[in-house]
Amino acid sequence: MTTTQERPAEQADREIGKDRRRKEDQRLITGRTRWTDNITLPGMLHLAMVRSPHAHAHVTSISTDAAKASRNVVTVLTGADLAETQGVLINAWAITTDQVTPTHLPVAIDRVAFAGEVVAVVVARSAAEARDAAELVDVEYDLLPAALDLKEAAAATPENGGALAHPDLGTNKSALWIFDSATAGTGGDVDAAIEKARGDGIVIEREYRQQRLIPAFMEPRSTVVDPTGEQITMWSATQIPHILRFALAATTGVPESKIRVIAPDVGGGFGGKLQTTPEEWIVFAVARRLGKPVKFTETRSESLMTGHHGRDQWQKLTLSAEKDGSVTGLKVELLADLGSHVSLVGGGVPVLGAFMFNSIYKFPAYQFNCQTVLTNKTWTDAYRGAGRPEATYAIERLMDELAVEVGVDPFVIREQNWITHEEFPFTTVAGLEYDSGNYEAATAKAKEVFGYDELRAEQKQRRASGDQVQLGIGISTFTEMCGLAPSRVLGSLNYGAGGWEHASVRMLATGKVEVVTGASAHGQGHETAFSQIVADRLGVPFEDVEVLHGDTQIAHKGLDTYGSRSLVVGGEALVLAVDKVIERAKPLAAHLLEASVDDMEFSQGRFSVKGTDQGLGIAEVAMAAFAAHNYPEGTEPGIDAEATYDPVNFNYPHGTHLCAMEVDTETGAVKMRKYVCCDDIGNIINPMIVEGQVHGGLVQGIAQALWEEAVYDDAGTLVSGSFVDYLLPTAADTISFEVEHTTSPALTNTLGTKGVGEAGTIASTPAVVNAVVDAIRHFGINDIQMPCTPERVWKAIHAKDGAGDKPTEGAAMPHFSESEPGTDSTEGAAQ
Amino acid sequence: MIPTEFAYLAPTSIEDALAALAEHGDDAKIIAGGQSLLPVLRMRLNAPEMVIDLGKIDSLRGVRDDGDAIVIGAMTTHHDVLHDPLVAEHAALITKAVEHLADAQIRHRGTFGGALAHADPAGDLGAPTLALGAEFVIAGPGGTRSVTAEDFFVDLFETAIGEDEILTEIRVPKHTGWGAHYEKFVRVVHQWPIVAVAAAIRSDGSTISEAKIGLTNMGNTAVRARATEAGLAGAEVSEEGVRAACDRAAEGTNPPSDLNGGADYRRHLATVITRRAVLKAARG
Amino acid sequence: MTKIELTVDGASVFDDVEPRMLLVQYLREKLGKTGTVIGCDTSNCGACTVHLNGRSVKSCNVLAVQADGAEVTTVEGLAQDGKLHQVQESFRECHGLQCGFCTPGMIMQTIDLLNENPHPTEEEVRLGLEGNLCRCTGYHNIVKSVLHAADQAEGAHA
Amino acid sequence: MELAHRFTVPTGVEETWAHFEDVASVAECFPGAAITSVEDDTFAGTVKVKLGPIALVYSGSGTFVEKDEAAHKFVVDAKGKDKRGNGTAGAKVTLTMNASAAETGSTDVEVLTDLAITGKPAQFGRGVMQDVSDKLLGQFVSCLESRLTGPGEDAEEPVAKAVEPTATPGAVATSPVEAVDPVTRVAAGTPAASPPPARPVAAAPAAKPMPQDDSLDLGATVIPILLKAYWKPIAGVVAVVGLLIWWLAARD
Repeated sequence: MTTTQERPAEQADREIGKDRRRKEDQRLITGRTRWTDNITLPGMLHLAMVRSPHAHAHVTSISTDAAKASRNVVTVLTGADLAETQGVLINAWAITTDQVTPTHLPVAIDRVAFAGEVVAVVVARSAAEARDAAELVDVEYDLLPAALDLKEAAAATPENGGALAHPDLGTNKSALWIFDSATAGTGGDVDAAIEKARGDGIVIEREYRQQRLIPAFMEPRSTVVDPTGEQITMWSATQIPHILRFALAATTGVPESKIRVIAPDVGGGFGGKLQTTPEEWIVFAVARRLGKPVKFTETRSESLMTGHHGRDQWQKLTLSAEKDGSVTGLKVELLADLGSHVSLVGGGVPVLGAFMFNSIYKFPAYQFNCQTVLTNKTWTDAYRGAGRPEATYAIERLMDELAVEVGVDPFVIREQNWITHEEFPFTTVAGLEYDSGNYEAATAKAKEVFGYDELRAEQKQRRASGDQVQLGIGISTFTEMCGLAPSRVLGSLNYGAGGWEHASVRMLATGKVEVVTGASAHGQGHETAFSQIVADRLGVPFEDVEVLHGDTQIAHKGLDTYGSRSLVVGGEALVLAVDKVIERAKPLAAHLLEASVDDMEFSQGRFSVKGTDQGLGIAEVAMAAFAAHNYPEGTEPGIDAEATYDPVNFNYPHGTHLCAMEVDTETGAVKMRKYVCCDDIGNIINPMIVEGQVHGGLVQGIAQALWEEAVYDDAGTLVSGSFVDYLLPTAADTISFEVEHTTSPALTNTLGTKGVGEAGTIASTPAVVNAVVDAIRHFGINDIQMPCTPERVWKAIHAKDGAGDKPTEGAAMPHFSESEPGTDSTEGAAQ
Repeated sequence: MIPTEFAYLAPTSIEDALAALAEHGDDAKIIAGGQSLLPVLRMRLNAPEMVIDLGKIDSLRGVRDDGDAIVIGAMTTHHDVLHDPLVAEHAALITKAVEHLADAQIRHRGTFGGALAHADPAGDLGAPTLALGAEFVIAGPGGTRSVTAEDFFVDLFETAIGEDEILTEIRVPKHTGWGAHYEKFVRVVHQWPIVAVAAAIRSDGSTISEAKIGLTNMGNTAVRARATEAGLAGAEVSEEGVRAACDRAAEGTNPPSDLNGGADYRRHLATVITRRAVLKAARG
Repeated sequence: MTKIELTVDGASVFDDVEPRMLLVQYLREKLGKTGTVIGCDTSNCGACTVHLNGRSVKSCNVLAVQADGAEVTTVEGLAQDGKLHQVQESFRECHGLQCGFCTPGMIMQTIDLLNENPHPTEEEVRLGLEGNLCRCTGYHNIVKSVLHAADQAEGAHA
Repeated sequence: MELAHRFTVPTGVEETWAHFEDVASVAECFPGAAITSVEDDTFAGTVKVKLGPIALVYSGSGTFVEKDEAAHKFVVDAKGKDKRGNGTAGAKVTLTMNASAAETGSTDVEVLTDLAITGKPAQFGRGVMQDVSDKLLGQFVSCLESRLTGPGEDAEEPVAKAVEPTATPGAVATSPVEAVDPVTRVAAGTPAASPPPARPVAAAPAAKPMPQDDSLDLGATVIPILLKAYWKPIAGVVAVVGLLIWWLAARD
């Protein structure tokens, strides 16, 4: 059972829970920043990439003579030139043992598999001159049929003549990953449940599209490699300096100890910089070859075209329920587009969603299967939420459809099926153990702040009067698994690494504290939040804590930042390290105070002898350790400590999001009117930072619902390849949000915290689409494909009168408040 | 990304600019505010050998009263046009259109003449200048000529400005007292309009006596909604009063189809957006 | 090469530049003013916003030679005698930044916006920032920062 | 993207077919094209496209991959790449001739074009390359038409003989010609023009000064001298040989 607490009142003497202003900000607001592209080194050379304009082709010849003769060009290198040294790009997560994984070379040698793939590299004394010369590289291609459409690619075989992304592999199918609750012993047989419901219950079948998205971090990726000296140093705009170093060493033959990777200030990632990129490998290879520092910074158009994309799935869903709306089974069949290669964890992204389709609901039977598919498009990988937004979208859309079918308010159907707070800890049909949560509490608070009943009344009134602007209300009661991840679980999923995190605490002689974390921030505010944790636990001033990260030579051990893991895994490692410092300091303090270790107490940064007023501050102990003039026999003169934490479980934040959308039925334009969320992310270290994470997440999720889509043309060119066509929202397209919290502390970590980095993105997309569909359901609409463009909405509304498209599948369904349950659109319940 | 190499001239008079243009011909490109040209050069979709900057020709800037018209210098920035009292008083439709043109930074730098010479059918200035019957003054080696808006916009990105000519000013007939509104339909605000409507309406508040309506992005150039204009004369200022006329807004147009909407959807949008623009213009 | 003479963050600069060099590159590469950053190639993102003769412009969309004779202010020239500009303070106070990459442009555009309209409504703030993209904050706290800066300025004048 | 154009010329099929013996004359009909060499069924050359702020030069080659005299059909495969590595353009043009059912002694000509543009112009297309494609193709077809019709004929006669628009219901208008009555269009002041001169095919001079080089200024529209019906099976996303356009977020 979970108890929900109100957020504890701020205590003046406690750092945790305070809205501390960020330590990071001073440099960022004054422009004293350390972006990778700011780095200039003596004699530094610049690269320009020559990229294939074709989605799929043989490279028949490359002529570099003219480019080599161009002004200030040092050399021009092709894949063949670099073949010995460039290494390969790895896939760290083969989701099945028989996964088909094409070889991924940084510079293509004889065949290109997506438009944007590098075929040659120009090295010049300036970036402009490199670009000038790149134009002179003459590449001849022999075009091959390109596999572009996901469904067609999945069906293509050598026999039927369908285009193959890699003809030598003989298939576009990479891996089929299946979870079945009957086999796993976590639930019943889903096919039996569906079959039964076809007879006496409700079966809802839908197909949803998760369109392809682009992470579109604001800082374009940049890499500088300096081979001067004994070690090769790489600065890169990456989320994963440690994984990057490992992969460079593993694939280039350079010993890991000879490589130092630094992620300086990194301008956003959202999963998009959770990658080992061809460009990083190329810069590394060129710098080694020439013995000079080399830089490459991508343009925005290169970034959109060649940085990995996200989502891109077709979801076929079958939900069965009893007539009263009690769910009995859920079957999920996915096609996931990998793009041209199986990137670092690309194949695993849908698997991260495999355990989440059942979400907060008590499904007795569940089956998930996912076919990953290779195509001749940019490769896909993690994008904020990675697998979980797709799952949450599907289930939250389906629960609305079920509510319509049964004829009840969508909240009723959710309450009827969700895990109640008394039932925690709860083992789900997907085999996860949810440690804590209180869906009732979060929902009640969200509803109250939202003014749910009033808005429903307004909706009814607008509908009755046939108002040109219709109102819709969207609900999303999400949960997710984050805090990646227990290493053993990752191992069982065949992931190539663990999920632990490392931290160390260095007590400086002057009383300052250096905290080193293996997490690698790029906007999350680790320097601030981690300082708050250390300040509280070690009893030192917040200002005296310095958080160091993002440099493999300083933070020698770490697994970086993604999957909402930094606080719940990295923070926990930090807690362990701090506790070790205290334990190490205790004997020294006792020695200095001439007291027994057993009599020592530590509180608010001070060791004291029980029952006396004798004591020593931790800074004094640190100084004593530094001086080392007087310390106990048999101990080391030092109180620094480090710790590695491997989480015992995932971490399950949840929340209720409510969204009101207005739909202009004359134009199809949709406008957000109100958005309220109440998230339960356990205990909060810094509420200000948490709210910022939620706001940003919300807008990314809303943007999937309404605006963003990576679109390819028939030739395989990304036509939404600039910010002109890839529509990021601006301040004028968004609204201010109401962000609330309830608190069910996580039971699996000391701080009781849960991840928040992805929550907003995961929850908001279905809330928005549910609201849009809710606004126009009375027109016979039960789905609008994302992004919900005005044209799609308008065409759906006007489908009946012949002005638009065909009606959406099952579109005859009436709104729940206005009619009897059951229509012929859905099998089972119709009598 | 960086443009290809080019030489640069910043003449201080129209004569010098014309001379430079005559000398370099096809190899030269004029830069006004540069807000559309520079991205093209950065993308290297053009590689002129010479860029001639009109930024130092002071006589091309500013707005003046010229009897029955106001005259806007081609190098007047959007920002200056937006805040000009003469424009607001006599050509409010232009003020309204400029208000939401691109963004603040681009309005500070981009110029009225530059945008018109660029002749993007999705640009915001074609429709209002066309609706108001503006005349375009073009200087060339043989002197100065004046072209009506109808003749100025020739086709996609094409105007009546010759290769050796420069647009110097735009004369906008005064429409003092006319109601005006520019209604723009976009998915996100920094996007080019999917459709936009420029409406100038003369009315006594209850009945429309005359309407001038320009459409943005409904063809290869801005176009007039002539059938709607004719139908609005004498119409009552109300949803129902203007509906029939506005339903004809897309007549004779040839809108594009793109990621944001098909031609049929744009035709529909044009009727709705026109009605909204007309009512807002008429009601002030 | 073309000779230019301009003032950047209060200091005068004489230089010879290639005409093709963009103002933002000039600031970053020749003057080391790396506080101003490049986020796109189509002038959509606004990360490179600086003030040119007191007005916000996108410095990726201006040639360095076009800045000849002008006065340029970057985010690095805002703090005076170690004291932050009110808008900088407000962004920190209201958590108007996360990764911070869009921040220099946001701050420079905010200052311009408040110069023109010292008491904007939320809607005016949102429209005034339409030329600046942010991917982290969802704009919520950026808008709050701008309104906070306006309030503070008002308070200071009162 | 596939585009289709049809027109009718007042000459018999055999006579019309004979015009295509000259490979270069077909190739040079492409707007902005300059043919540098012809060898058997293959030609090489450049296409210079100028459109507003954009200027691109494609160099490449084309081959008559099929020439069926009996069926009066030929297929040309052309491909080129941009001089600055901005991408490639490819077109497969299928032209067929049939004796006109409507008018004895006349020939119906159908031109089907399958176009593919890659690289930056497609990447930054703002999704509207369709219009440009139609425009360029329209000029290509106009030029073919003028060659088939033969020099010297004035613009009025073919109009009278033109086939009726055959746009299918619900089809997307892709050319101003469809939307505007051709007579009105001429009357509205479009300068009457002769068919484009033989080679090189420069755009018809309008009332403004035009560079007399081999470049195509898309602005210098070849005046439609025949009523053409344009239609398009499916409006996909898009491209055309030598048709390049791109739109930007900024404005002057």
